Amino acid sequence: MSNEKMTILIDGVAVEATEGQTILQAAADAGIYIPRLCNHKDLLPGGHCRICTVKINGRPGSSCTFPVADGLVIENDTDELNAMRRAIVEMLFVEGNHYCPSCEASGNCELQALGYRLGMINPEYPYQEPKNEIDATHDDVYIDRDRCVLCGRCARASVQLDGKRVFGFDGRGLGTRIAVNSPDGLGGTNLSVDDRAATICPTGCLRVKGQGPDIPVGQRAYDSTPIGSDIERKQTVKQAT
Amino acid sequence: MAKPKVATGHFTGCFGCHMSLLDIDERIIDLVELVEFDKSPINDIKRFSGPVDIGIVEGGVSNDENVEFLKQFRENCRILIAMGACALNGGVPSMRNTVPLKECLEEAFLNGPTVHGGVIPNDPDIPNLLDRVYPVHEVVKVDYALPGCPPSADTLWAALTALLSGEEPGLPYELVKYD
Amino acid sequence: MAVSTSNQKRKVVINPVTRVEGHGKVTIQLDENGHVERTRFHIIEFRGFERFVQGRMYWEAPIIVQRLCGICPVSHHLAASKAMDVVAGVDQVSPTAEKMRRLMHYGQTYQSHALHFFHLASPDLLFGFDAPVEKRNVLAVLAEYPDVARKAVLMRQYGQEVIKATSGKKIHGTGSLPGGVNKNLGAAERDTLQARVDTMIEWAVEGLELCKTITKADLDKLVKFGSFESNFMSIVAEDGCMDLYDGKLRVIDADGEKIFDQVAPADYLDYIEEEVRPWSYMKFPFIKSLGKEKGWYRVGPLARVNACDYIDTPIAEKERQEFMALGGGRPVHATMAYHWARMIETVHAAEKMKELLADPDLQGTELRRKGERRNRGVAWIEAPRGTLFHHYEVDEQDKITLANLIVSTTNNNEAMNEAVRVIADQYLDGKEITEGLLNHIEVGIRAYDPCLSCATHALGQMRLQVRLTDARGHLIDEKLRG
Amino acid sequence: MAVEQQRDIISQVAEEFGRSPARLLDVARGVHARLGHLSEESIGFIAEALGLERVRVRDTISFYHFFARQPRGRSTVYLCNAVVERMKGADAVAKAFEEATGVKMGETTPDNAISLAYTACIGLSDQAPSALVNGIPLTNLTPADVPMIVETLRKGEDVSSLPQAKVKKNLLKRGDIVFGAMDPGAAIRKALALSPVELINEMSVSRLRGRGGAGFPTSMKWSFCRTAKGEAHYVVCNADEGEPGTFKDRVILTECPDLLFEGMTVAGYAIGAKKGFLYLRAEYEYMLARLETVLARRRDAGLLGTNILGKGFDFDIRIQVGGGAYVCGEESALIESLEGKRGAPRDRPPFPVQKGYRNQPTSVNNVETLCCAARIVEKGGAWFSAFGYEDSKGTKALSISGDCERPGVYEVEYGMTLQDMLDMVGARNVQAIQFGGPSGQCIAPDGFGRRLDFDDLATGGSVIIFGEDRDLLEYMRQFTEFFTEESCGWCAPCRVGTTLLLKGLEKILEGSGTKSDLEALKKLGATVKAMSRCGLGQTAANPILTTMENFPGLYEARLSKDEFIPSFDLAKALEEGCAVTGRNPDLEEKHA
Repeated sequence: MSNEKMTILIDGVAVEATEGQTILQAAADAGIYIPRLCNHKDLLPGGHCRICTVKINGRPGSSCTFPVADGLVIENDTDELNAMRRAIVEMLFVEGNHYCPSCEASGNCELQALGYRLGMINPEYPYQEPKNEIDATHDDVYIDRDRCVLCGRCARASVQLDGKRVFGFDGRGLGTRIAVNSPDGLGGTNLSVDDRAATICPTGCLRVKGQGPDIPVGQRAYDSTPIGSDIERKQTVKQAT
Repeated sequence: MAKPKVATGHFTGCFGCHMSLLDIDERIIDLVELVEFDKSPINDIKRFSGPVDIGIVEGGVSNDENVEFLKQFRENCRILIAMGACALNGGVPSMRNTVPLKECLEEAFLNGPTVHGGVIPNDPDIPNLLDRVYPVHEVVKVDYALPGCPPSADTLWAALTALLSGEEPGLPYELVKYD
Repeated sequence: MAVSTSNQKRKVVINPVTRVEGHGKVTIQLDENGHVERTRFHIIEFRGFERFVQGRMYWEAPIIVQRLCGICPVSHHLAASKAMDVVAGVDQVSPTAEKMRRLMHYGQTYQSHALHFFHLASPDLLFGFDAPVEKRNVLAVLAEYPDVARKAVLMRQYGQEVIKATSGKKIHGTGSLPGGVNKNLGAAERDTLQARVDTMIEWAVEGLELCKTITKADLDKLVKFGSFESNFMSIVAEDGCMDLYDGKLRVIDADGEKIFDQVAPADYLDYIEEEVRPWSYMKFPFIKSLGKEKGWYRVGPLARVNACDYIDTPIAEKERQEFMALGGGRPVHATMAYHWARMIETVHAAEKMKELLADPDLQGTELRRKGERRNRGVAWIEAPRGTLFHHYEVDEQDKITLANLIVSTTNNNEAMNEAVRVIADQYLDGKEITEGLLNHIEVGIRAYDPCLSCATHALGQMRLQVRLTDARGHLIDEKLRG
Repeated sequence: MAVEQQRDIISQVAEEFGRSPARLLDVARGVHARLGHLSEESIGFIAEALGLERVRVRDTISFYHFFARQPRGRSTVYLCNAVVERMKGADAVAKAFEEATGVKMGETTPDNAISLAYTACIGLSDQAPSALVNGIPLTNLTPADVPMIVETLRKGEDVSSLPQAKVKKNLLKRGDIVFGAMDPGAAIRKALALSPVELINEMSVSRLRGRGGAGFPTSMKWSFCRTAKGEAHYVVCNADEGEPGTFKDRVILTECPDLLFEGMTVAGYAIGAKKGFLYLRAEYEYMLARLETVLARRRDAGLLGTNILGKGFDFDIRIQVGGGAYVCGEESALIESLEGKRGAPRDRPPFPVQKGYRNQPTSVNNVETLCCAARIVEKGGAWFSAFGYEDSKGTKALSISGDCERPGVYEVEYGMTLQDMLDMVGARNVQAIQFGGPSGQCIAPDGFGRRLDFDDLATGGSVIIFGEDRDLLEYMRQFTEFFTEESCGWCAPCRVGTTLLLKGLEKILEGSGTKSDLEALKKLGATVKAMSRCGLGQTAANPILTTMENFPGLYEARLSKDEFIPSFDLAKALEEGCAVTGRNPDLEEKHA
């Protein structure tokens, strides 16, 4: 891969990018946050959530998968896109059973944090209320599919970071579920609590057992700073004037 | 000019939102200057005295009496605010929505380890239960929603004072929480 | 409003009962001559917690079940934590964890009692049981007794600040976990709280004095009002000392004799059963050995002050002795004595907070312990409204398979029904029913500070209706009060 | 069946496909055919036989409609419930099946003789209602036909001898390009005389554009693919026409398979591929044997295989049968499926011409495009470009069905107006034309002057005509429902959004929608369109959005005047509780 430098324009700001980067990566390097959920810096992109959709030369596309090319004109932080991103967050909320008040991941949950950042007060859509049972067959890790957003991070991490294939999908459409590599549940797989897959979940779906809400309210990741603040703190470019 | 009237109501929830409203602490003295309270569980006014300006309701909708009272709120309140997770989306009580109602009743009244001679309550003097706990906005039109379990006192205060001064309540990051 | 006095059976309904925390309703069946035939205090909400926590992970219980109640969430939060300590195999949490939890709990007792006495009950006491409706609320207290009301607001605020400092939030925090807590008390947090704790003791004493003054001014009436004799239940320390956070179970009879004592949580099934009646979503607990007719009891401040041998803080202990003198060697049975006992506990809670805040263990760093997993955990706590039982069973995979919750207000169910019956007999029988008279019923219920949210594992409000029924009990007319 | 026996069977099937993980779909089909369903146990044995993780096998198998995970009856009736089928009486036929078998759709008879199930469009809308029974198509069904069909199945007899087991060709207009006379080998001979670059130039001269609907210039696609670096190049023919109302490939595959294979071979020569795949939709499996025969004949004739026509060019074709998934018509999903995976589309870029099958440069072309390509090589690009209209050259095979006298396949020149098209098929009093299937657009009579043209009305060829008496929005609801069932589930806006679109539309159709509900539905549609990952999601809102645009009155007529109507229904919400307590819901008294 060459290190050819190029320039892309994000919301009117010229951003330097390197060949081989995705739009999302180039933006992050420049301190511009593009909202995302299924993406994780250590994983290849999955393209599941579509929250990182931006307009690329006027057409919508997922910034986590789209490679930079010199002169690309990107729209990111627009009312239209943010409203649509919020709509996706709302869809994910009504698709599962996300009881934030009693969820141990609350405050550290990326789905919830996106809701906060994108201004969701309450989902407008009807709740689907799927019936799921917790898979607690593993000694150290459990899956609560009520909280799954099908981001596929666990599945990708298992293959790409752990060299295993503990997770996959089952079914299709609204009936899609995260599946495990055993007929006997997670406990039948070779997942280890030390695997990256075990702790890479953005919500409270895949959790290490026995933790509970172990970080006090007020000190949790998104209690006082919005998701993406870490990226924005690195900002190297001035916002458009 | 007459003070705006405020009513509060409570459905299937834990009363925590009302408690959070009381957590405005000394500001309640300011609030009394600003508004007149109508029907509310914190006073003894059990029926609307007439149209009120702002109605604030806590809790989801889980029985026929909730439905009836909620409709009264909608009819009598110019602005209706849904307060807290239960009102907004059913909250923790809506965890029963993925379990058959029958099993919930049987567990509580027939199978519990301390139950002696169980029977599922069925007297006409107690309300009929709904199949699930519904968010308030699925039953009546809601004008504003304040998330949180409960919304913090600051959240409630910010929203109320904004509305009372005729502004759209816009809440800063710290005041919007779902838990 | 007046009810017609024609020769019909009439049913009086108070729905909602207001200024209590939760959804309840009272029905009073009158015969043709206006005599009270039957009274019932119904709990009209149902939430189903026992069932829907099944299948959840056991460490979630403290954050799920506290949503039973927004007034005393800390009680459920801690009772569940204590039960799950057992499940997690932790018999003794670290000193820091225990003291953080105790501080949280006394903060709650303090705020809840202040809330109840000043915000909910004081209008009746200050303005009279049949004062006009517009007076019967805390805002009227605020207008006429601004100093009392302001202090009440700040007392409650203090309790809530203590809860926030220990659990992260004023309502529904996350401080306690199976095996311990998730934070200690920072020095800055401690300093802020310590600065005001003496004032809080002082104001609690003032509140107690106010309560005593009002009570003594009309002692005869208040002692008789809605009164009846009963057994009392409370947990007490091993030496019989009042302990709101932990201890063993004691039940005394109407004469103060112990029916049983020092019962451990794990054995509760041998002692308690619950009856279900089809007209209420709240069950009726009773002492197994005495049977459901005689085995019912009262819990809460009155029961605790009656049942304990002493209180380990000086002001509260002195006050306890004065209070117990009312009973002349027997327990105090007056319904309205709940308020007095509640204010003694308020003082006690404040004294306890002062003691704890001075303890360096609160700044300790051992927050959480681990142990060998067990499959059953039972724990109790003295919630502001009385003894609260949490019983869980948990499978090998850490999922909850059973939850049984007997909450404080449920323990008082029969007592509240009894109070309604007695008051109806005392004030309504054969009389023309007025709004003010009906409030007497509510005054009686309110003395028990029923947390109907807990009780039904639901929450809401009560309204007041008068229903006229014909001789066969068919509804002819129904009117809302207010 | 004994576990060991099961394992042996699975092992045998795996062996037939060289135990190649890439052939998972074929192995699954083989096992399904032998065992009747794919149990959790079978999944384990397949995983073992192919050296795959079990979760990987489950991932694939659970995706496809035609793989049963639970035991089924000895015979399965897949009754098509696509829109045209229902317009033509499929509901009554379903009822007849339920009556004749005594079980509901979706169930199996207690004697395990027959399972009843619905399936989406099976490419027989011109002879609807239709069904696939044990893979054999039955057409023009009426309720009266059903008892005999059920009787035949009960007896365990073959349905192919039944009078309903007849697929009419219905080729009602032959053009010169696709359906013209054919001399096998003519195009290949000409092609091999040209260099690949010259061949692609000829495509360029012809101005051929892809017939799947997107209209990408074929010469460009081939050129990109040819020049893309890779270890191998591949030709893939997309014969997964799943768009409801489409059946022109059915006719091409029966009428002129030689032309198609010739086109694939030519394409292979042009892009430098040695291998081609025909991805045949599972619904067309009944054509497989005949297509294999044609391939064998072509191999014998030296038109396929090594050293074709002695010119040193090697190229062969394998037919891959799908498993039942509309989304596999999307080229990248099709490639995933071809690799033995679930048919989830890929993000683009990279495009298949850069990284396609096994991450190698791959040209995926429509059946009809490849036929055109063969014809262009045979007759010249200039000859081809003489047909058509402006930037849309050549002809288009249309599948026309619905309310008209002569449903069938018509090969017409680009530029034909919709009105001329209606006249051609004998359609009068037309309310609307669903042009391009549900993912296309719903056109009102004021648009009937528009032309078949890539730049205005691009289409894969599905044309459904709705007469004036039809409840148009009900059919839009059915289209929307189709998308909820066919969404692959990979991306959130489509997975959840399609269901929310359906619920939103249903609320309006029930008469409880308000103006704000309509606005919300429109916004939701725009979100699903803009944010979805692939063409399925990007077009799933089209039935709703294009009818909102072109038939606004239909919506307004359904709206309630109220400002707010709850979705909540008290009487319904009380049913469950009252059933438990035996109480009366007592609604009247409560509201008195």
